[in-house]
Amino acid sequence: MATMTMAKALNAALADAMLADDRVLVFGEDVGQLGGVFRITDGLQARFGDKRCFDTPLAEAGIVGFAVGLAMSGLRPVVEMQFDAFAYPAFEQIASHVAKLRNRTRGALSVPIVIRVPYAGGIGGVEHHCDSSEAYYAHTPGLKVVTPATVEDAYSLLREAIDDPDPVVFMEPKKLYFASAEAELPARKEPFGTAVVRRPGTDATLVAYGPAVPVALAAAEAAREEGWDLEVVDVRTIVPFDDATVAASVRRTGRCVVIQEAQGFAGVGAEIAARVQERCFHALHAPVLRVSGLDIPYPAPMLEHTHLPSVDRVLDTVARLQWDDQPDARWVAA
Amino acid sequence: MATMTMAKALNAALADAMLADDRVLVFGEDVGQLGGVFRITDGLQARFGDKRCFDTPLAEAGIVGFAVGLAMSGLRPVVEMQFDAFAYPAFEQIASHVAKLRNRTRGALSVPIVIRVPYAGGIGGVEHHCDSSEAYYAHTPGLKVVTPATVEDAYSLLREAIDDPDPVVFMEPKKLYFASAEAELPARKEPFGTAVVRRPGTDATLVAYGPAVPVALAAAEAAREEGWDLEVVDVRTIVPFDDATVAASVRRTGRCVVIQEAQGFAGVGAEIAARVQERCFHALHAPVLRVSGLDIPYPAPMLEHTHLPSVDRVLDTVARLQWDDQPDARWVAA
Amino acid sequence: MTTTPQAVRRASPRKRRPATPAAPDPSAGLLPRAEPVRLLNPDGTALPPRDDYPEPPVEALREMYRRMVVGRRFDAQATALTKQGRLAVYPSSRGQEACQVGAVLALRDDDWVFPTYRESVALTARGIDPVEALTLLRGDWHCGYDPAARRTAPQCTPLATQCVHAAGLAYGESYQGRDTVALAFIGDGATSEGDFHEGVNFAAVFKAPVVYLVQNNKYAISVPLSRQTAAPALAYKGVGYGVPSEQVDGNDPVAVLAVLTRAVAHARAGHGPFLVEAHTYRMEPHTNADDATRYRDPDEVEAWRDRDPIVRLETHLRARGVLDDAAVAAVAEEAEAYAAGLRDRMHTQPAVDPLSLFDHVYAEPTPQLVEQREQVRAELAADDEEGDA
Amino acid sequence: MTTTPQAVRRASPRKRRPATPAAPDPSAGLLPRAEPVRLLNPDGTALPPRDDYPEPPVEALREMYRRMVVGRRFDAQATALTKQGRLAVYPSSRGQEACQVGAVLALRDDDWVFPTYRESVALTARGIDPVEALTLLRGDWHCGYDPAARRTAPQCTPLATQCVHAAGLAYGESYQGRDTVALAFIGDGATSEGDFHEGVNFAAVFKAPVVYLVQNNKYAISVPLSRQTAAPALAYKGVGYGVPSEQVDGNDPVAVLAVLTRAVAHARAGHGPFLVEAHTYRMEPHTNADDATRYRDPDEVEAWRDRDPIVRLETHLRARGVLDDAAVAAVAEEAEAYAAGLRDRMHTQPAVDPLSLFDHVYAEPTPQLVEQREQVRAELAADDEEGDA
Ligand SMILES: Cc1ncc(C[n+]2csc(CCOP(=O)(O)OP(=O)(O)O)c2C)c(N)n1
Ligand SMILES: Cc1ncc(C[n+]2csc(CCOP(=O)(O)OP(=O)(O)O)c2C)c(N)n1
Ligand SMILES: [Mg+2]
Ligand SMILES: [Mg+2]
Repeated sequence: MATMTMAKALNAALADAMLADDRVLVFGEDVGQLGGVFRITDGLQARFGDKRCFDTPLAEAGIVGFAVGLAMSGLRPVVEMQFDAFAYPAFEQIASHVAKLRNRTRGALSVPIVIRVPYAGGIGGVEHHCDSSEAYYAHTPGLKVVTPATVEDAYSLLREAIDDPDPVVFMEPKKLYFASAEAELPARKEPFGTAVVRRPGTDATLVAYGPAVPVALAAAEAAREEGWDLEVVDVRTIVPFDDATVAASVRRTGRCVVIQEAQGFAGVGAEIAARVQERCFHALHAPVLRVSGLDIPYPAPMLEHTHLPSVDRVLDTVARLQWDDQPDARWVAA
Repeated sequence: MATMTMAKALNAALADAMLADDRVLVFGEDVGQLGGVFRITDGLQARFGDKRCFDTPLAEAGIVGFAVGLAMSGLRPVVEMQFDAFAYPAFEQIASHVAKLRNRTRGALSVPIVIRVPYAGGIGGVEHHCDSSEAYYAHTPGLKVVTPATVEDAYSLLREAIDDPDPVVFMEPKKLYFASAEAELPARKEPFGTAVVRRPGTDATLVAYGPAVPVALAAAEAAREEGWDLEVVDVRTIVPFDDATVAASVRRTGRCVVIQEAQGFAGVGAEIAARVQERCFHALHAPVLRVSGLDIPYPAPMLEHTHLPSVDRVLDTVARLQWDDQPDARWVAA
Repeated sequence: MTTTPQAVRRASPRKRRPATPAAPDPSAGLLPRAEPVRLLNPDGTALPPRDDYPEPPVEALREMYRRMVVGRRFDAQATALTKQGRLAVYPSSRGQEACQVGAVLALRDDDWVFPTYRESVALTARGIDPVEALTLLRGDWHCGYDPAARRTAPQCTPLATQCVHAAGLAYGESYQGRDTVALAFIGDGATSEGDFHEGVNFAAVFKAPVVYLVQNNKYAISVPLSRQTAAPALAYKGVGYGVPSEQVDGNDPVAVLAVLTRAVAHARAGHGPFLVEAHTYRMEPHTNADDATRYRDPDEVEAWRDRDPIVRLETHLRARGVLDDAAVAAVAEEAEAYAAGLRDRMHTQPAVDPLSLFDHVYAEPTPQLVEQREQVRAELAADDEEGDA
Repeated sequence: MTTTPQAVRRASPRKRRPATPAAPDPSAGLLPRAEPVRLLNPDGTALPPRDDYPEPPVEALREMYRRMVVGRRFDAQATALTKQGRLAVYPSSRGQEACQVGAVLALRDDDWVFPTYRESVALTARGIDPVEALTLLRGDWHCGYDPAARRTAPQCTPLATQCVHAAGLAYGESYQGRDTVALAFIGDGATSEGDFHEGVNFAAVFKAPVVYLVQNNKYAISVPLSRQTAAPALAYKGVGYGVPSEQVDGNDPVAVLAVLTRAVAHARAGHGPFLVEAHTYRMEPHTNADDATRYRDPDEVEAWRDRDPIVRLETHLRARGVLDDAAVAAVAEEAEAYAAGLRDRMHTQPAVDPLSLFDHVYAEPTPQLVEQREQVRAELAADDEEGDA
């Protein structure tokens, strides 16, 4: 057991994957000598040479499209998008090619590439550096979408993503990069595609992923003071989604709050809420509620704390789970 | 009253808007002499000259970014993306500039542009020509997202979109282009931003938009045979969303099915389902169910009927609305 | 577009010097020749031979003739199939056969081709079964042939995106020690897309062995070349990437094969990408669904009929005494048989299993897809029962 | 990268002709000169005057000197503010002052500028309040100045996207009968993005009066120019769009102003866009958060110190006798005062109203935003109560 950051765990996962399979190539903007602006690729070029880990021209559609071609030649590219919003220029390549190539060719071609996207905020970043873009990918059939919330998961999910035969958009919560934890690597426990109960509880289930998981855990901790025993489920793989784990939890607790950092409208949290009420309707004592970022462009640093789901906002929402079995006053009138 | 197609109504809306305001410019690929591949801009160049309606180089980011610049100079661009999936190259311009410019500049600059996107399938189109991409835009704060389902709405919503001070992604259901109806133009009845009850009913509410509206209406008609009296709500403006109309209907009927043509996962239908159960929980006799396209890349023409929400699929879903107040067998066990 | 004298604020009083002394021109070897390379006159008579582009061997030209004739017959048959409702839509290659067949002949069988929707004749010239080549347009699946086996990417519709894939594939092949060349087709209109720029640039920076073949057929659906670019020619884009470029008369099969042969050799020798602009013309509407009379003059089309690449090559080969009536008749017969075979096989409707929809979204269907597949299976069963009842 | 002899399959037997007779060169007037335009030597001594680029008037050069000195002092102050935690991050302009100030001086006040995050010195040179210029980096809102009033787009971070906006704005202005010119800044790295291609191409096709100024400072964060392009120089991209282009020594203030003056005049005269590549160097790390020692040699940085644009201009103006110690001291004093004013004003933390988050998403908040605003209002009220309690 050693203490390490998520950044270091991701770095170790890349190095181990490159060691295990020499078809793995790592490339993108500034990933070579610099080791990436977040240092996730630190030392890879020195260790594996500049043919295995290299910088590209500054063009995200180019990077992703180049990866598609490399995958067609039998390689396994792992590319870095420097920040969430800077993956948008690659959207066509991702949505029309990465996601669809296997399908278009009836399985004759596959695109086992991993697109790493540092995402979400909470780091005082300026505009375009803090978008939560997971829903765009999760809504695109053919992509798998993964986001770790712990150091160990960062390692194992990235290894699994690289080994996966399908393209994976690997969303890395920036604000957790330098949080550290005790971790033992390699750490591969549950099979890819499973959610995990991070904290057991009996009164209500908080479903969260990525940067929202620590918020959920902190809220569950704080809720003890209010007399609530909350369960926290970490989704981990948004696609495929682990209905079984989530629904089992909500059936046990009878109440559910979904937490995401992204703006709410038509986000992943909406999908989770919709699925949970479909599957657990008769177990629910209250509607499935959501806590999310506001439906605004990601704000400037001085205002981001108002935007981000906070422990208080989660607790306020838990308080509205109709503990007295009364309808929500806000919505009865209207 | 005259009989006309939706295509004609859209064409009339563009012409009337250009007549009413000479800051309105219409441009894109093939919109000039050809009149657009769907002929929505037919005759505009001949009538208003090639400075008001013109072809551009073949580059969607260019088209949208050019519109941003034109809007900064005080003009009101209306651009055509030739097909849904061909708007993806413009995704960065849309998400990072069109959606955010007002916000970034504290209101000093605005981008009152309309991005017309022929979308969805049902026309036997080949790959990349049938995507339902509305959720990508609806999930992006700063954009309004509109989709007409009737000939009169096509006219009025497009006029309102062009007059709107905010950017509007105007999604045109391709399969309805050449459906015709009696229509009286100009037809501006309800204010922008309102949903409408297309068919009153008492037993359950079908919420639909764009290409799914005719499916909902046909299902409601067919349901009479089964003894169900279904209400149909046409959402019309996805953003802003008319919670009041939708929730009022569901509170009346106590049951709800949301229908969309797009792949389901993290789509607009998920948002609607999540909102409805949040707001109408105590009125609901059954979970809010969804009928959507499958979570697959849009399939080849010979298989599209299996993919698309059908009357049968809607009726099957209505049948599962726990009319006997029994939990859904499929999900109790798991 | 030329530079103009600027507004001079105030003249400097000191002694003027002449324009900079001639430095070695860094664009040398990258700029295309000012005129498209041409080895045959439009009437098929030969121009004097040239050192830079020697005429390809006779056998290659005869083979080119054969594949062009068969290709054109295939193309006409495909258009006919749209009228019979057997194909949803068909973008014709008519008039562009020299480019499409020339590209195939300049490559080895194990080289890769990145075609667009327009390249059906290139596909069939590569030996892909015409029914498989038409699968997309027939609507039974997105791509009918096995791209890996045929070393031919699926026909690409999102414009210019294939330019980047070709760079990646070519680099990946050379990275793995193989001397594969990739040839990416692209239209004049699609050169305006950002992905063209990014693709050529990646290829140049990584010295990837790619030949970019721009078929400048003068239109992007209805939009004429003058709306795509103000450049002297599209081939002038190459220098901006450090990529050598050439223009060629795209309706001169001999020149097309000569130029592409050289471009492929350049790429294969490890010198990086090469950009070829072939000046040609789309004789048919964009697709059978298009109405070209709305935007172009029939006279323009007629004028291009006189530069038909097949007639031109036939004239030349006959003049060289390597093609006679019998050979022409044999090729025509082969083409008829090819078309007849296609026609027959396209008359049977393919059987497509709706449940196959779930097979190739992921390597293994996700739990969500398994659920959806069960739902569809139940629906189909219910339909069957109703059908039986 | 040069062309190489191709693999010749078989030589043609007929008489060879020499290379094509020289046709008029269609790239004439579009290609840049092979060497960057330079009017001052690196040591500040003047080169002989030239006809094509006469030296700008003395008054302009003195003004340029003043704004460059003030700009550099501002820049140093901004970097200092990051150390004090007053700015989240700051991308320095140091070394690039000739380009940033030259661009501003080549334009009229009612022309438009499209800056990137790097152009803080251009903003202040345009007269934008330095505190407003730093609002983005200070984190209180995305853009602190009024772009419409200042004819300056918000600083653009998504690389190259502003190239398209500039084309649209410039075309829109000329469409409305105004003779505005737009100048878009872009870095060497960002020229690899598709939007650069699309923007320059739109400008060329629509003859929009835009000057594209590429500040080639040799790095895109850590990535050297050699990974961005294999072109002889970035200015060679112009010909591919039919856009006349020039290279200039970006650390020679006199040449920069001369070349940009001509480029602006070209655009204003209705001849369409002009592309200028300025060869310069980023003296500081990418931002204060970057560690440039990881990827570049300090010697390289030192070598560029000898080409400092401010020293160079000062030497030249002194040699011409139009700048003396007193004037230099006065400018230095002005710069100090400017920095001191900035420092003082940056010491007060701006008050930002959380509810303003909802003000500028749409012209009017949607019902959804009204609901969310009420929720936030309630939260804030509860916080206040707790705070009070
Ligand atoms: C990204 C994208 N935008 C738009 C389209 C629609 N579209 C299909 S073909 C075409 C014209 C292409 O012209 P060109 O590149 O010259 O090729 P050609 O059809 O002439 O062979 C257009 C606009 C598309 N397929 N992809
Ligand atoms: C679309 C996009 N991709 C990536 C980034 C991240 N990024 C910010 S600056 C930069 C380097 C830009 O280099 P260059 O264009 O040379 O400008 P310079 O910083 O040298 O002035 C990168 C990669 C971005 N801002 N936008
Ligand atoms: Mg074309
Ligand atoms: Mg740079």
